Amino acid sequence: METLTALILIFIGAALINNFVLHYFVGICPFLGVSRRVDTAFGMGCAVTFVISISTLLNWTFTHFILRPGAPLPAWVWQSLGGSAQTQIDLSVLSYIIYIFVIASSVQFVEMYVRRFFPPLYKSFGVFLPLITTNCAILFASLEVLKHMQDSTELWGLPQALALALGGGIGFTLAIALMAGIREELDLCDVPRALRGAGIALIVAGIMAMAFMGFTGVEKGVETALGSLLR
Amino acid sequence: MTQPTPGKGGYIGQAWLVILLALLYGGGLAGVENALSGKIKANKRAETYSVIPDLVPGSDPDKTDEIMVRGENAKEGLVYRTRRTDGSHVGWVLPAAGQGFADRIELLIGLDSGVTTVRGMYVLNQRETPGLGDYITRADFQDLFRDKPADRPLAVVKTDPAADNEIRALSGATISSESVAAIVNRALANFREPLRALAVERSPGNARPDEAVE
Amino acid sequence: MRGVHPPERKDLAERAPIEVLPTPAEVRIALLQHLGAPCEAVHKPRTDVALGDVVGEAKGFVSAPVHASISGTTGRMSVATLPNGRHVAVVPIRAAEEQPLSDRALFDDVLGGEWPTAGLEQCEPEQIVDAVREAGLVGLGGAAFPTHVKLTRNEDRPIRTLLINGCECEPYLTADYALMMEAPKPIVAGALLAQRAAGASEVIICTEDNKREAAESLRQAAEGTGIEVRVLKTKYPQGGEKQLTVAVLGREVPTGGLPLDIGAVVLNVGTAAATARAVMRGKPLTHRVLTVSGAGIRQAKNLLVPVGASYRDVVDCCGGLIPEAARFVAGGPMMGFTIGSLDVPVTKGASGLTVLTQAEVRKAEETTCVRCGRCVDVCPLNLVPTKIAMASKANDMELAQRHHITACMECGCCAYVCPASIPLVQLIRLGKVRLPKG
Amino acid sequence: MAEGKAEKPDAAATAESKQEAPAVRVAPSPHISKTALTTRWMMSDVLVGLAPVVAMAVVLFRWYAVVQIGLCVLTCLVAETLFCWMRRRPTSIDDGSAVVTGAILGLSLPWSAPWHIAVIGSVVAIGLGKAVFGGLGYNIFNPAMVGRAFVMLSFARELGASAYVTDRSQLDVVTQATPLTIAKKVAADLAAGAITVGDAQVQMESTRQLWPLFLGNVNGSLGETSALAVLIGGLYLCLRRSASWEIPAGVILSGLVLAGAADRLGLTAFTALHHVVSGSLLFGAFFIATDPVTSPLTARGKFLFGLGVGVLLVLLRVFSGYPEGVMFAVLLMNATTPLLNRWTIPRPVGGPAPQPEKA
Amino acid sequence: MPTTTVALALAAAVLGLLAIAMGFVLGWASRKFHVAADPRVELLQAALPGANCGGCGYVGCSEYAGALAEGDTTVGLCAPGGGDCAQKLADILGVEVTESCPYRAVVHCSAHRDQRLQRADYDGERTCVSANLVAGVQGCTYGCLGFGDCAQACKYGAIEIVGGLSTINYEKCVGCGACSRVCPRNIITLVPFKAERMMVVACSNADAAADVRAVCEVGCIGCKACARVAPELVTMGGALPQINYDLYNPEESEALESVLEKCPRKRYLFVGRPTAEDLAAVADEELPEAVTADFKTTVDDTEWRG
Amino acid sequence: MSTEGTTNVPEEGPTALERFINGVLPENPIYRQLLGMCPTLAVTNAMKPAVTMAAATAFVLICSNIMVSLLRRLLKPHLRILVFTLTIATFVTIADRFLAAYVYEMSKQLGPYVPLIIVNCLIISRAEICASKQGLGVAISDGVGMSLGFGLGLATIATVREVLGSGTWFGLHVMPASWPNWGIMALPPGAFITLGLLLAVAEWATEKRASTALWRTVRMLWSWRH
Ligand SMILES: Cc1cc2nc3c(=O)[nH]c(=O)nc-3n(C[C@H](O)[C@H](O)[C@H](O)COP(=O)(O)O)c2cc1C
Ligand SMILES: Cc1cc2nc3c(=O)[nH]c(=O)nc-3n(C[C@H](O)[C@H](O)[C@H](O)COP(=O)(O)O)c2cc1C
Ligand SMILES: Cc1cc2nc3c(=O)[nH]c(=O)nc-3n(C[C@H](O)[C@H](O)[C@H](O)COP(=O)(O)O)c2cc1C
Ligand SMILES: Cc1cc2nc3c(=O)[nH]c(=O)nc-3n(C[C@H](O)[C@H](O)[C@H](O)CO)c2cc1C
Ligand code: SF4
Ligand code: SF4
Ligand code: SF4
Ligand code: SF4
Ligand code: FES
Repeated sequence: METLTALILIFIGAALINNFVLHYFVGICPFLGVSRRVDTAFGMGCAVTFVISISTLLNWTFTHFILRPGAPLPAWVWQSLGGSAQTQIDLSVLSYIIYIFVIASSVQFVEMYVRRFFPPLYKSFGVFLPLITTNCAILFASLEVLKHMQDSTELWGLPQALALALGGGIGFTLAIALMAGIREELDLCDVPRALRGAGIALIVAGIMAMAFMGFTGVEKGVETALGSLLR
Repeated sequence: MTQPTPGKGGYIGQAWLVILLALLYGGGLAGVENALSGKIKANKRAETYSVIPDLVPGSDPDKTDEIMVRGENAKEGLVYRTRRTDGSHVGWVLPAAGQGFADRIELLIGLDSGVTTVRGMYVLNQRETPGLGDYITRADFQDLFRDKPADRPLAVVKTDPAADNEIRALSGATISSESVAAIVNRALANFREPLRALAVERSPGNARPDEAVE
Repeated sequence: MRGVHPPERKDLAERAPIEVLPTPAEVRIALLQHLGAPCEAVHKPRTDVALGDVVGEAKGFVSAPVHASISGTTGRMSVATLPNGRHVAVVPIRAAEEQPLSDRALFDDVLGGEWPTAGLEQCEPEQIVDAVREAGLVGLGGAAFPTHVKLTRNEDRPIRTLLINGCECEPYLTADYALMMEAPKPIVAGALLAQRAAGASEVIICTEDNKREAAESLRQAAEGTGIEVRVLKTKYPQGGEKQLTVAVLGREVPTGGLPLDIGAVVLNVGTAAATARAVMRGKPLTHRVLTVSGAGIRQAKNLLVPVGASYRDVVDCCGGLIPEAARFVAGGPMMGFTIGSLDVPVTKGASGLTVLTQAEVRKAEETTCVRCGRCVDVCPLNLVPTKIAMASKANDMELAQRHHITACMECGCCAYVCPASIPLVQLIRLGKVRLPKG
Repeated sequence: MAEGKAEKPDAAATAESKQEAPAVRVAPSPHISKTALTTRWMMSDVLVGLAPVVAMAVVLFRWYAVVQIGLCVLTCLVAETLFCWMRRRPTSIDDGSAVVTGAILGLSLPWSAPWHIAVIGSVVAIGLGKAVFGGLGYNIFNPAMVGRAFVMLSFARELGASAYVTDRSQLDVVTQATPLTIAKKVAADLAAGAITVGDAQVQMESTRQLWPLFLGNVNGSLGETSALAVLIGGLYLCLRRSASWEIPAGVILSGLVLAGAADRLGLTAFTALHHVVSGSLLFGAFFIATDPVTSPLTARGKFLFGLGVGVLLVLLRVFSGYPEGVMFAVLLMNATTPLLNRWTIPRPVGGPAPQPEKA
Repeated sequence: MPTTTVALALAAAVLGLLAIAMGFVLGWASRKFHVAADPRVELLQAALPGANCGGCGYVGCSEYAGALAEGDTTVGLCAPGGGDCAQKLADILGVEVTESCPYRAVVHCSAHRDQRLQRADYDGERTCVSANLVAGVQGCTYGCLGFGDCAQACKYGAIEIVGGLSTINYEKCVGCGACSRVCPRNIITLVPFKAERMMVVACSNADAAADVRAVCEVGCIGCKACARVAPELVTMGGALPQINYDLYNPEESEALESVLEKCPRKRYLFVGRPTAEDLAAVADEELPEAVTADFKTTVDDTEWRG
Repeated sequence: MSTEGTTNVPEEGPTALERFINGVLPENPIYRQLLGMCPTLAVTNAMKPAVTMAAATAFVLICSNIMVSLLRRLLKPHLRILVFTLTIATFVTIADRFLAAYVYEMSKQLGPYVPLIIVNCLIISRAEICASKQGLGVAISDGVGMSLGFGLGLATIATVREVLGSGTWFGLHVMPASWPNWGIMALPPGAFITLGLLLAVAEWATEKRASTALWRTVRMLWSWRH
C-alpha cells in the first residue's frame, strides 16, 4: 500500500505538480519548437513519453548493475580478479556518459525503426526525432532516478523510476499539447511584433506555470488523503 | 541521417576513433574521479558535520561515527552518533525527510543520547515558497525546536506555546511549520526506541546520569 | 431553427399594389444573369429586336438564354458590373417608339388574366421543361439557378415534394408578398406544372405568419388542387431552402448537397408564376416584380420591371431619392449586394432595391472579436462563424475547412448580431475565394 | 494585423475619400445590424451585474473595498492607456473591458491587500494578461486572474490565508478566518489524526450555518462573501445573455457532485452545499469563468469548460495547499480552451462539409 | 591490484564495450532499416538563404529544396539568393544555370485615386482581397484597389501605396513575386529587367474605350496606335497591348520612344532601376522567355454566391 | 543535418575575430539563437548560480571545441555526433566533479542542471558548425565568444530576476529595504515571463538597431574587419 501511494505520488508529482516543463524547465526546446500544431505536438509528446520510458528503464538497469557504488557486475569482476569483498567499486562517474549514450542510441534506433516501418509517423515528426536526443527531459529523468538511487533516505527501485518517467512524459505531453492549442489560437491573434514567436510562447508558458502552481501541495494533500482513506 | 557505408573494415573498423576515445575518456574520468572523490565526499560529509556541534551541543564532529539503524518501520536508516572530544557519547543526529508545502524537506534532528530531548533541528534541503515557507531555514525558527521533549509528538500552534511540546507556527506558513514538525515526529517515532536501545547497549558507561535511560 | 428577427420594415411597401414601370429609354441585357455558363450574343449592333426575342443564347446545360424585354434596336456591346461583383458583357437595347405592351396590358400579359388549373395533365413533363428552358427561366428567389435543371427528372433521385417558397424572410422586401396577393392563380398553376414536370407527389406552398393574408389568398386560389399552403413561424432565414426543408419536411439537406438529395425541389413563388407564363402562354422571362423600399426612397413601391432596366429608372419611378440616401442594396439588407452606382441593369434574380440612409449605414466601428459566441448562437447552419472568419483572414484554410467553411450560405445572421461589428460574411466569402481550387 | 505599411495607405484612403464625400457607400452584406448590441454594452452589462456584489463588498468592508476596487480600476485604465500608447494604437479604454478587469481583480483581492499589490496586479493583468496577446479579444487567459495569480505568487504573505484575519480593525467580519481556511485546516487535521471528530465538529461550529455564507456575513475576498449578491448579478448576466448560462451551470453541477463525493469520503469538512456557497465558487462561476474571451465558443464547449472548472476547483480545494482553487482552476481551464474549441466544433446542419482530398 | 587501477580499467572497458555494442547495433539497424533518401536535399537547403519568403512559389526554402532534388523545378527561382545561390544550387545538382535575368514586379495600373472615377465609400474589411468581393468599390474593376495587400506581402519593404496606387520601389524590389501572388486583381506581374528602366503597359483594363473612359481618366483605351508603330514589339491581347519582352531591346530607344509618343493616353511608362550588379550578371546571359502578362483580372473569378 | 564528407571540406569560413564577435551579440546563443533554454530558465533565479553555470558551460564549450577541432580530420560523418557527445559528456562530468569538489554549495544548488549541459544544443551546434570545420584558433575564439554571449544572456536574466525577486544582486542588497520582493521571480513562472519579455526587448532593440549606439559600435567593428 505504501509503495502504491509512493508510486502515485511520484507519478502525479512528475506529471502535474513538478511538471517537467513548467517546473523543472527541461525539454524546453521541443516545447517551444514543436508546439505549433496540435497534432505534431501530441505526437512529439507521445514520442518523448516512449523514449523517456525506454531510456529510463535501460539507464536504471545500467545504474543498478554497473554504475552505483557496490553494483554487482564490477564487484564480480573485482572479486574474480582477486579483490576483497569489502571494497566497493564506484563507477558512477561514468553515469552521465553512459546515460547520454543509451539515450542517443535508443533514439536513433527508434528513429530508424519508425522511418522504415511507419513513414507517415516519421513524416509528421520529421526533423524532430533527432531533437529528442538533445532533449533534456530524457536525461533529466535518468538523473533524477540516479539521485534517488544514491539517496539513502529513499531508495528507488525500478517501479519508482518508471513512475517518474511515465509521469514526466505524460506531463510533458500535457504541457506541449496545451501549448500547441494555444499557439494555434495565437496565430489568429494580433501579438505585438517583437513578441511573436518565442517571446509570446514563453509568456504563455509562464502563465501556464502560474496555473500549474495551483497544484502546489497536492502531493501532501493526496498523501494525507490516501493515508486517512486507507486507515 | 547519413547512411554509413558498411563493408570496408565493418562497423567496428570504422568506429575505431570512437572506441579509442571511449577508452581514453573512460580512463581519464576514472582518474578525475580518483583525484576528486575524496574531496567531494568530504564536502558532503562537511555539510552534515559542520552543523553537528550546533545540533548536539558539546559534540566533536571528528569523533562522530555513522551507523545504520533499523527503525520501527523495519527500514534501515543512517544515524550519526556524536561524542565529546573525550569520546563519551553525547547524542544522536538523525537525518529525516518528508513532504513539505511545496516539495520534500530534508532535515537533521539533534537528540541527546537517551532520546528524551530534541537538542536542535537543521533544514538541509527545501523548496518552500520564497519569503514564506522558506523561513523554516531561518535560525530563529530552527531554534524553536531546541530542548523540546523527544518522548511525545511536537504540536504546532498559532498562538504562543502553552505546553512545552508546542511550537509556534511561522505566520503565513503554518503548513510548512507543521510539515517540519511532522517530519520530526515521524523520525522520532521510528527511531526513538532503537536509538535508546543502542544507547543503553553500546555506551552505558558514557551516559551521564541525567541522560540515562530509565 | 436558429436565426434572427431583424426589424421587418415590410410596412413600407406592403400595401403598395404592383405597378408597371414605364418603358425605359434603354435596357441593358446582361449576358450572364444566372448561375452557370454565360450566354452568347446573337445580334449584331443596330439590329431591331422585338419584345421576347432571344438576345443571348444559352451555352451548356446549366445556362439560360436571355431575351429582349422591350422592343427596340441593339447597341454596341458594353460591360456592366453586376451587384454580385461580376463584370459582364451587356447588350443595350434602345427602346422603339412603339411598344407592343405597356402598363395594364403588360401586367395582364405577365400576371393577369386567366390561369386555368384544369387540363394541365395534358402537358408532358418534357414539354414543360423545354418551355421553361426556352423561356430562360431562372430562379427568382435570388440564386438565379436555371429552373429547367431543377425540374428535369432524374431516375436515380426521384422528387417527392415540391416546395413553393413564399417566405420572403428578408426585411423590406414585399415583391413575393405582392405577387401572392395579386396573382395567386399563376403561382398555383405554375406549381402544378412544376409538379408534373418534376414528378412530385406533393406540393406545399410555404409562407410565414407575418403574411397570413397572402396565405389566405393562395389558399383560395389553390382550392381543389391538392396543394397545401403552410404558414411557418416568422424567422430569418426561413426562406433558405435548407431551413425550409427542415421546417416543413423535418429533413436536412446534406452539406454540399441539394434538396434533391432528400427528394425535394424548392421554387420561389415568382419562379412558379413565370413557369406558368412560359408554359401556358409561351412567353419568356422578360419581366419580374421588384420591391423598391427603404428610408432613402421617396415612395416605396412594388414594380413590374423589364429585365435590363437600370436601377436609376426604377428609382425615378419611385419619386427619386432623398438627399440622405447613402447605400443602394440590390436585394434585401441581409443578403443583398450594394451597387456603386444606379446605372446597373436589373437582372432576373434581382428581388428588390433597398435604399438605406446615411444614418442607417453609419456602422459602429469594428472592434476585435470578443468571442462572445453570439454568432455561434444564431447561425442557422450550426457553424462557428467567428472561427471561420478569423481563419480566412489569417489565411489558415485548414482551420477554416475544419470549421466547414463551405457549408456557410452567407445568410448574414452572424454579422447581424456581432457586437464587435465584424464583417463576418465578407471574411467568410474571402475564405471561400481563398480555398484551394479543385 | 493592420500594422506598419498598410496603415498609412489605409488611413489616407479613408481620409481622402471622406473629402470627396461620395454619396454612395458600398459594403458587404448584411447591411443592417443589431445596433444596440456592442462590446461596450456587454461590458457595461457586466458592471451592472457586478453592482450588487460591489455593494455587498462596500457594506462589509467599508472604505477598504472602495479603495481596493477603485485603485484596481484606475490602474487598469492607466495601464491600458499606457500599453496602447506603446503599440501606437488609439487608446481602447472606452470599450470598458479594462474597467471590468479592474473591478473583478479588485473584488478578488482581500480587503487587507496593500496598495502596491493592487497596482502591480492591475498592471500585470492588463500587460501580461491582455496587451501581450494583442489586446481585447485576443487574450488566452483571464487577465484578472493572471494579475491575481502573479501577485499571489509574488506576495504570498499578503495574500495568504492569514492576511484576511486581524483583530485590529473596525470591521467585524475579519476577526475570524475565512470559512474555507477553517474547513481546510479542520479537514487536514482530521486526516492527519491530529484532532478527533468531536473536536472537528466544535471547530466547524462557527461556519456550520448556511445562511451567513449565503448572505455574505463572513470573511473572504471582497467579492466572494455573499452568494446572494453574486446570484442576483450573475442571473442578470445570464438572462441578458452577456454571460452564457452553460458555464456557471457546469461549474455548480460538477462542484456539487465532486464536493459531495469528497464529503462522503471524509476528505473535506464541508458539505457540497457549503462548498458551493462558500469561497468564490459562485463569483468565479458567474463572473470569471464566463469571460467570453477566454472560454469556449460553443454551448457544448462552454458546458465542458464549466465542468472542468468545477472539477479542478474542488480537487484543488481538497488536495492542494491552498484553501481556494477558483483562480487556478480558471487559469488551467483557460489553457484548455483552444483544445476544447477544437474538439467541440458543432456538426453543421446537413452534416459535415465534404472535405477536399488532401494532396 | 590497487582499486584505482581496476576502476580505471573497468571504466575504460565499460565505455569501450558500450561503444562497440552501439556501433554494431546502430550499424546493423541503419542497414536493416535503410530508407533511401536524397542527401542533396540537405545540401540544397543549406545553400538557400533561408528567408522562407515564398518567392520561389514554394511554401518555404525546404520545400523548394525538395522540389529541386526531385527535379521538378529549376534553379534560379530564389530571388533573395540571387545568382550566387543559383550557381551553388546548380553545382549541387550538377546542372547549368539557365536563367538569372533579374525580374522585377510591375504594377499594371497607373491611375492615382483622383484619376479613377466613381469611387464609392467602402465600409468593410480594408484589404484588397476583401474589397475585391464587393462590387462598386471603384469604377474600374481591373485597377489597383490601393488597400496595400501587396505592400503587406512584400518582405523587403519595396511597395508603398501612393495616392491609392501601389508603387514599387525598385531600389528595394528583389523580384520575389510575393506581391503578384496576393494581388486579387492580378495586376502585378514580373517583368524581366533588361535595362535599368523598362517600358511597361501601365493599365490592365481590357474593356472597350467608352467603358474605360467612363471609369478612368488615364486608362488604356485599346486604340492600337502602339501596335501599329511597333507591330513586333507590341501585340494586342484583346483591347490591351502587350509588350513582347523577348524582342525588347533597350538599345533601340527610338522604337521605344515612338511607342511612348504614339500612345494617346500615355499608358506606356518606363519603370525601375535595378542595380549595376544585376545588369552585369545578365550582360552575357542568354535572355529568358518573357513572362506573359496575365490580365485575367476582374472580379469574374469570384463565386456567384452560396 | 549531416554534410557528406565533412572530413575534406576546405577550411574556410569566418575568422577567429568574426566568430568571437558573432558569439557575443549578433548570434547570441540565448537571445538570437534560443539555444540552451533549459539551463537558462532553471539557474537564473540569482546571479551566483547563473554565473557558475555560465562558467561551467564555458569550460565545457571551450574544451569540447578544442578537442573536436583537433580531431576534425579524423571524423567520420556518421560517427561525428557520437564523438561530439562522448567528448562533451566527458568534459561535463569533469566540470560537475570540479564543482562538487570546490564549490559544493553551488553544485548542490545547480543540481541536475550541470549534467544537463551535455544536452545543451549550444555546445553540440558549435562543434558541428565551427569546431569540426575550422582550426584550433578559430574554434577557441568561437568557444570564448559563444560562452561570453551565453554568460551575458544568463546574467541579464538573472539580474532582473534577482533584483526584482529578492532585492539583491549577487546577494548584495540593491533595492530599498521597503522593496516588496516579487516572490514569483524566484519561481518558474518568473523565469518564463522574464525571458519572454527580455526576448521581446532584444527583438525590439534589433529592429531599431540602426539607432542604438551599441549596435553601431558592433557595426563599426564589423566594417573595420572587412
Ligand atoms: C503563493 C502562496 C505560497 C504559499 N506558500 C506557503 C508555504 O511555503 N508554506 C506554508 O506553510 N504556507 C504557504 N502558503 C500559505 C498556505 O496556503 C496557507 O494559507 C497557510 O499555510 C495557512 O497558514 P497561516 O494560518 O499561517 O496563514 C502559501 C500561500 C500562497 C498563496
Ligand atoms: C452545380 C449545381 C447543380 C445544381 N443542380 C441542381 C439540381 O439538380 N436540382 C436542383 O433542384 N437544384 C440544383 N442546384 C441549385 C441549388 O439547389 C440551389 O437551388 C441553388 O444553389 C440556389 O439556392 P439558394 O437560393 O438557396 O442559394 C444546383 C446548383 C449547382 C451549383
Ligand atoms: C439565407 C437565405 C434566405 C433565403 N430566403 C428566401 C426567401 O425568403 N424566399 C425565397 O423565395 N427564396 C429564398 N432564398 C432562396 C432559396 O434558398 C432557394 O434558392 C429558392 O427558394 C429556390 O427557388 P428559385 O430557384 O425559384 O429561386 C433564400 C436563400 C438563402 C440562402
Ligand atoms: C461575462 C463576462 C465576464 C468577464 N469576466 C472577466 C474576468 O473574469 N476577468 C477579466 O479580466 N475580464 C473579464 N471580463 C471582461 C473582458 O472579457 C476581459 O477584459 C477580456 O478578457 C479582455 O480581453 C468579462 C466580461 C464578461 C462579458
Ligand atoms: S458575434 Fe462577433 S464578437 Fe461575438 S464571437 Fe461572433 S464574431 Fe466574435
Ligand atoms: S456562418 Fe454563414 S450560415 Fe452561419 S450565420 Fe454566418 S452567414 Fe449565416
Ligand atoms: S483603367 Fe487602367 S489605369 Fe485606370 S484604373 Fe483601371 S487599370 Fe488602372
Ligand atoms: S496592386 Fe493589387 S494588392 Fe496591391 S494595392 Fe493594388 S489591388 Fe491591392
Ligand atoms: S536545452 Fe533543454 S531541451 Fe533543449
